[in-house]
Amino acid sequence: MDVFLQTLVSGVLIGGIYALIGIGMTLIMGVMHIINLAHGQLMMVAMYITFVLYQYLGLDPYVSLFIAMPALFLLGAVIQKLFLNPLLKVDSILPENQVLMTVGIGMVLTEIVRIIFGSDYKSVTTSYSGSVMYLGDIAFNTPMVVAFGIALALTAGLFYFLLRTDLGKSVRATAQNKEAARLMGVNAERITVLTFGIGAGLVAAAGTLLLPIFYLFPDIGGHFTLKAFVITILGGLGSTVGAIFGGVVLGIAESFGATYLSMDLKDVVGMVIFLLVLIFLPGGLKRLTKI
Amino acid sequence: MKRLLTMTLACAVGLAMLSFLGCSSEQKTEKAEKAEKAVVAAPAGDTVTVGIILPLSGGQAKFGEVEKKSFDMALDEINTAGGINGKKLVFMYEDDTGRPDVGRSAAEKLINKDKVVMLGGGYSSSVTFAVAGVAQQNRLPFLINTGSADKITEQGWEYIFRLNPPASEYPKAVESFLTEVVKPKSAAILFENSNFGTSSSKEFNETCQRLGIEVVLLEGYEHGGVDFKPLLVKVKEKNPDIVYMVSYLMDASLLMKQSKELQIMPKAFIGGGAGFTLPEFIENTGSAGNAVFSATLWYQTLPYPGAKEYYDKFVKLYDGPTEYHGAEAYAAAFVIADTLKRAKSFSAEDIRQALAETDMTTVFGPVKFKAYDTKTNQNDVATYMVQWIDGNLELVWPETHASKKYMYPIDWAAMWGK
Amino acid sequence: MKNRSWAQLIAPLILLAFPLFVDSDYYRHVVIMALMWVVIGSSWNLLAGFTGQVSFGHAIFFGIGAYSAGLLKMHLGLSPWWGMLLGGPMAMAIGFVIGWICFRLRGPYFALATIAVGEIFHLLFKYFNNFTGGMEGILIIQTFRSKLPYYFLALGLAGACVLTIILVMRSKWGYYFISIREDQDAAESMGISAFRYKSLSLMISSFFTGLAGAFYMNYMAFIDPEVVYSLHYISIMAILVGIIGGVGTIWGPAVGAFIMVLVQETFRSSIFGLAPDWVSEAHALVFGVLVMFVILFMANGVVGDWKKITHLFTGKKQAPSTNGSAA
Amino acid sequence: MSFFEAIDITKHFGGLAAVNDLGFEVRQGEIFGLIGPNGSGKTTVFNLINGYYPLTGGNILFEGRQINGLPTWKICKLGIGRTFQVVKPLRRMTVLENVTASAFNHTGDLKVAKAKAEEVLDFCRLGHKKDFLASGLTIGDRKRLEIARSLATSPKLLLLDETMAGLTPQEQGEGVELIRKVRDSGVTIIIVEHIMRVIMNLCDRIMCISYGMKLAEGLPEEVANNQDVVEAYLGKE
Repeated sequence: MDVFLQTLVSGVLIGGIYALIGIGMTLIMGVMHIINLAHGQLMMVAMYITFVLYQYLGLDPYVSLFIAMPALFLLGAVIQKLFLNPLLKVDSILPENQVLMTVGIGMVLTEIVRIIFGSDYKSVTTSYSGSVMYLGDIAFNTPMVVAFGIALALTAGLFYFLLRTDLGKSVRATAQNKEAARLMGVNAERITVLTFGIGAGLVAAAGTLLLPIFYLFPDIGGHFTLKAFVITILGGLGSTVGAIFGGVVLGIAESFGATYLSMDLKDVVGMVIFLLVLIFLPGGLKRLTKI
Repeated sequence: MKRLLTMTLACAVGLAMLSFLGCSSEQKTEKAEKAEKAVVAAPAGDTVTVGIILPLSGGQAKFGEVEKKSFDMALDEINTAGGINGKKLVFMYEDDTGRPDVGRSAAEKLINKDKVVMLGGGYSSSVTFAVAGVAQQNRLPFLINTGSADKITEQGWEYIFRLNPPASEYPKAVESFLTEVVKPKSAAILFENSNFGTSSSKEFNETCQRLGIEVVLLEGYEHGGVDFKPLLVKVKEKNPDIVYMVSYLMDASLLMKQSKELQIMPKAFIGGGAGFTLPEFIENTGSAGNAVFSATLWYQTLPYPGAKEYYDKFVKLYDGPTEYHGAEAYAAAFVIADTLKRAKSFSAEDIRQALAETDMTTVFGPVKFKAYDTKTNQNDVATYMVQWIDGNLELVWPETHASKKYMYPIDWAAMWGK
Repeated sequence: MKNRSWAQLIAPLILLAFPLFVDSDYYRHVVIMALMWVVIGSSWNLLAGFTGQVSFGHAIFFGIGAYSAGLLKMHLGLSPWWGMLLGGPMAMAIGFVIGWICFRLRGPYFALATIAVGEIFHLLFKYFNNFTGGMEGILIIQTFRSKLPYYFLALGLAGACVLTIILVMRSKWGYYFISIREDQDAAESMGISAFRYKSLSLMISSFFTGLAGAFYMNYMAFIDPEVVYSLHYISIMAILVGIIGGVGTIWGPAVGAFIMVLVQETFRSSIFGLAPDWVSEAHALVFGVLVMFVILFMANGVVGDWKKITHLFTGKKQAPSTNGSAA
Repeated sequence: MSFFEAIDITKHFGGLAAVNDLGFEVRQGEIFGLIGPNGSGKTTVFNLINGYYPLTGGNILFEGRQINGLPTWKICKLGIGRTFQVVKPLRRMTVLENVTASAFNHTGDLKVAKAKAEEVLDFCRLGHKKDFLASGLTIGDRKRLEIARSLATSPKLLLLDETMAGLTPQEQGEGVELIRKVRDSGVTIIIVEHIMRVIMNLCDRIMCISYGMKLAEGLPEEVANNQDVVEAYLGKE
């Protein structure tokens, strides 16, 4: 029973981190219908910012959150404005050229970081990195619990933003129909810049929160990009609550896969579920729950 | 139609340029090489170039860097002491980025374009294996100093020599420690799903069967995971006497940290080399890494001539500690120099001959290539066991060489608290 | 018509003559790699550029081809050259199955599905190490020490691949492929089974990619799952080769392959040793920047936007393109 | 055996019935008009005949053979061509290539297909623009291209979806003439159209639907004067 419970707890907690990664992607995919294959690389940049702040200024990662998120917001906005929006005016054979652009952006980000920091592994070990809470025999890693809480808080915040503020409503309008939104006086271009910025800011939070319990190197991004779109598809495009749901489902699925199948097959389990949902459940798991 | 024409023309021009580059480069590279030689050469005016293939970028760059520094340090000493019979020794480094296909291309380039007299280096098992194939086919001697998959020296390749022991022998010292001290009944083996991880874990699994230790869990994992708890929770459930892990640095750290979180308390945690002996391991893990054992091939207090001096000089020069990988590289550099000095000429055959006749002592211990079991041209090396005691890596086994008495049995509960 | 046949003779002739002028094994090696990428890039382009189905999973077929050759050697002790016969059909069969699963999806969802399938193959080939050799990989000793046989084999493969694509694109299939790319619904209403013709396109594409994989096993002599099933170094590279050269053009991927390999090799050797060492670390960066540049300013790649490029130099104003089609 | 027959066809989207128990018959060689207010389900009917949507209920028979459940391309092969209300030119192909692609419907030979395409283009008076890229055509020419492309599949039954919308009166006149010519060449036509002048001019029989249900069917004048039809268009007074 302990094995089962501990696996479940691990899965849910890692799901919180996954959700944070996915929530930014779901916003980007939902509004702009762009699959952002540089998502993990943006997270990597945020992690390096956090790392530098910690290493040279001694800033706690949780404090860095307030620097890394705005910084990535800016980076995301710049990427959207300079590299993605211009593509809307380009007539290309493949409508997917925006996706391919993000591949290029991801490569460039990775290589710039590699030239600056080298490909060494870096890590940040804080006093609370290994701190654990116990409930009976079940261990809860404290930084992961915190990350989970922040994931929930950010989701709630985003939910409020999208539902209650004028700007948020414009974002939703743009997501539903760009042309119509434009006719209603929404500056669609600015909205996409804003959305990509917010998406990047959110994944920055994921990176910063992950750093105390993980490590980083320039190539770390690709792995998490894959996770991000798996989560987004699982949760349903553009659904913020769906991202939490998708993240936790992926976390649990991987954990159980690792415990009851093999640690080797953890990622296979995630990919297979992803493929099944993509093919048989378009719209993601949220269709089942009607959230 | 016209477009097609221009296109093809463009291709043609590009190719023509390339072929021009190619044919002129033959002469050019020679010229350039000479020019290069002229710049770097000692007054004697001649150099001998050896190609060294190491991971200088990518995930294994950490180890590659330690090895490159050690090679550089040795090179400096060799040339200061007169080089190769008056000729200056040059190491030409190529980055394999940790990928076998890149390593192969690098070897091709060193052999065919740069015309090196022999190859050295070889960090990861897959890269080394791929490079060894190229070297053997081109009949150019290759001295491996780290790549440890058993297969490499089991092919009967006469041009491939290995300074370090094969992966299966890394835990030799661990074996005697287990039979004499721990006497475990059960073991869990966790390994990274890489060439080194797979082959070492396979071998250790066989060792356990031979010793009558029940292997309750043998499981690989993908590098780069955040959460090892689903794996560790199984370890905890099976409650083995020892946990043996083959991991690179970061996974090693995470495994120990998360083992502490789950309060897994076997009689001993033993690492299979690689990630468990780096100073970063204890930095990352803190108290979770304390009392962890690891197989190793070298320690600075071993009674080999120059071992301590190498360690101290390295620390002084590069402001950071070194470990067995560095010692392997440093020793390899001296073996290369010794071979080239003894070789009748710099032809591949003469160098191979000289390499085969090597019989010297290095900081890494005695070096002599022989055939034993199914292996050929393999240096037979003694192995050791280290343990992290109070934040320091100490040699604990065999006891005759120990720098400190091993810490066993281990009171995890007291050390970790809850 | 005259111009075309004349131009098409030139390129193969120069490639045929290349090893006569260049006897450096290193430069031959570079061109062999470029030719291999011509095959992979062109195959990808048939599916993505002409049929509109962007695959992020061409490493699957490359890997199947390579392992067909490698496993024959490992389990049956057969020469891996037999893999050149088996690799193509095996990859084609796998391509058919993957198409059957993934062609239910359109556009970017198809792309995502291929990433997932690619990763599943990668991980499973690692996991079943008793059968595949896992991460210990498969190593053979090359049959020939000379580069020449490999050079001409690669040239033959590239030629066969490009020629097949030219012929296909001039036939009914070619018209159907492009129709599907342009508008799948319209194509269906024109009597075109999108599913069937997408599958055909994928099968031709995977066949040649599989052949390239089998060639890789024979030539590079070492494979493991990380090498041949790499998302980054095979699947994405195939895409970038296509994009740089020109998606949806016959010769684009060929040009893209040469550009990619040349950029990689020149930078990896620090521009032939003329530039400082750190330049060698920048090769991936340069390539990434090149990709971004091409997508932004030359959406149809070097070949597709050739006019634009030449006009940039001659200073002519660009005429509106009237020949965007490839057939 | 009737040429074409829709028997009680029904289509639900979610809970909404877009087409409800609709039945009608089309005779060989006639031009059959389908009219109705906006959103009455005309295009949906085409999408059902054409196999783009699966039926919720009912049956569709073509030359005595049940065609519902068949994929779109197979229905086309059997001899039902269609045009789209929102034209779908294959933008990066020339006009000739567009039509050639669909002329491959009954042949595998490029020469035969090309000849057929040229013939159809001349028939549709697009011959002089055959080397234009489809993306560069005017809206009128795009509509012609739609018709040419569907004609090139050699259909026995042609579904024309608002081919006149957005055209100038002159172009409309040419369109009417073209459609007549098509019918005279032996093709049966079902036409959805908003412009009453065109419908009254062209059609042998008309059916009017509203909310997916049949309001009236018969000769053009009968339907035009039907009280329900007038109400549906103008609203009840």
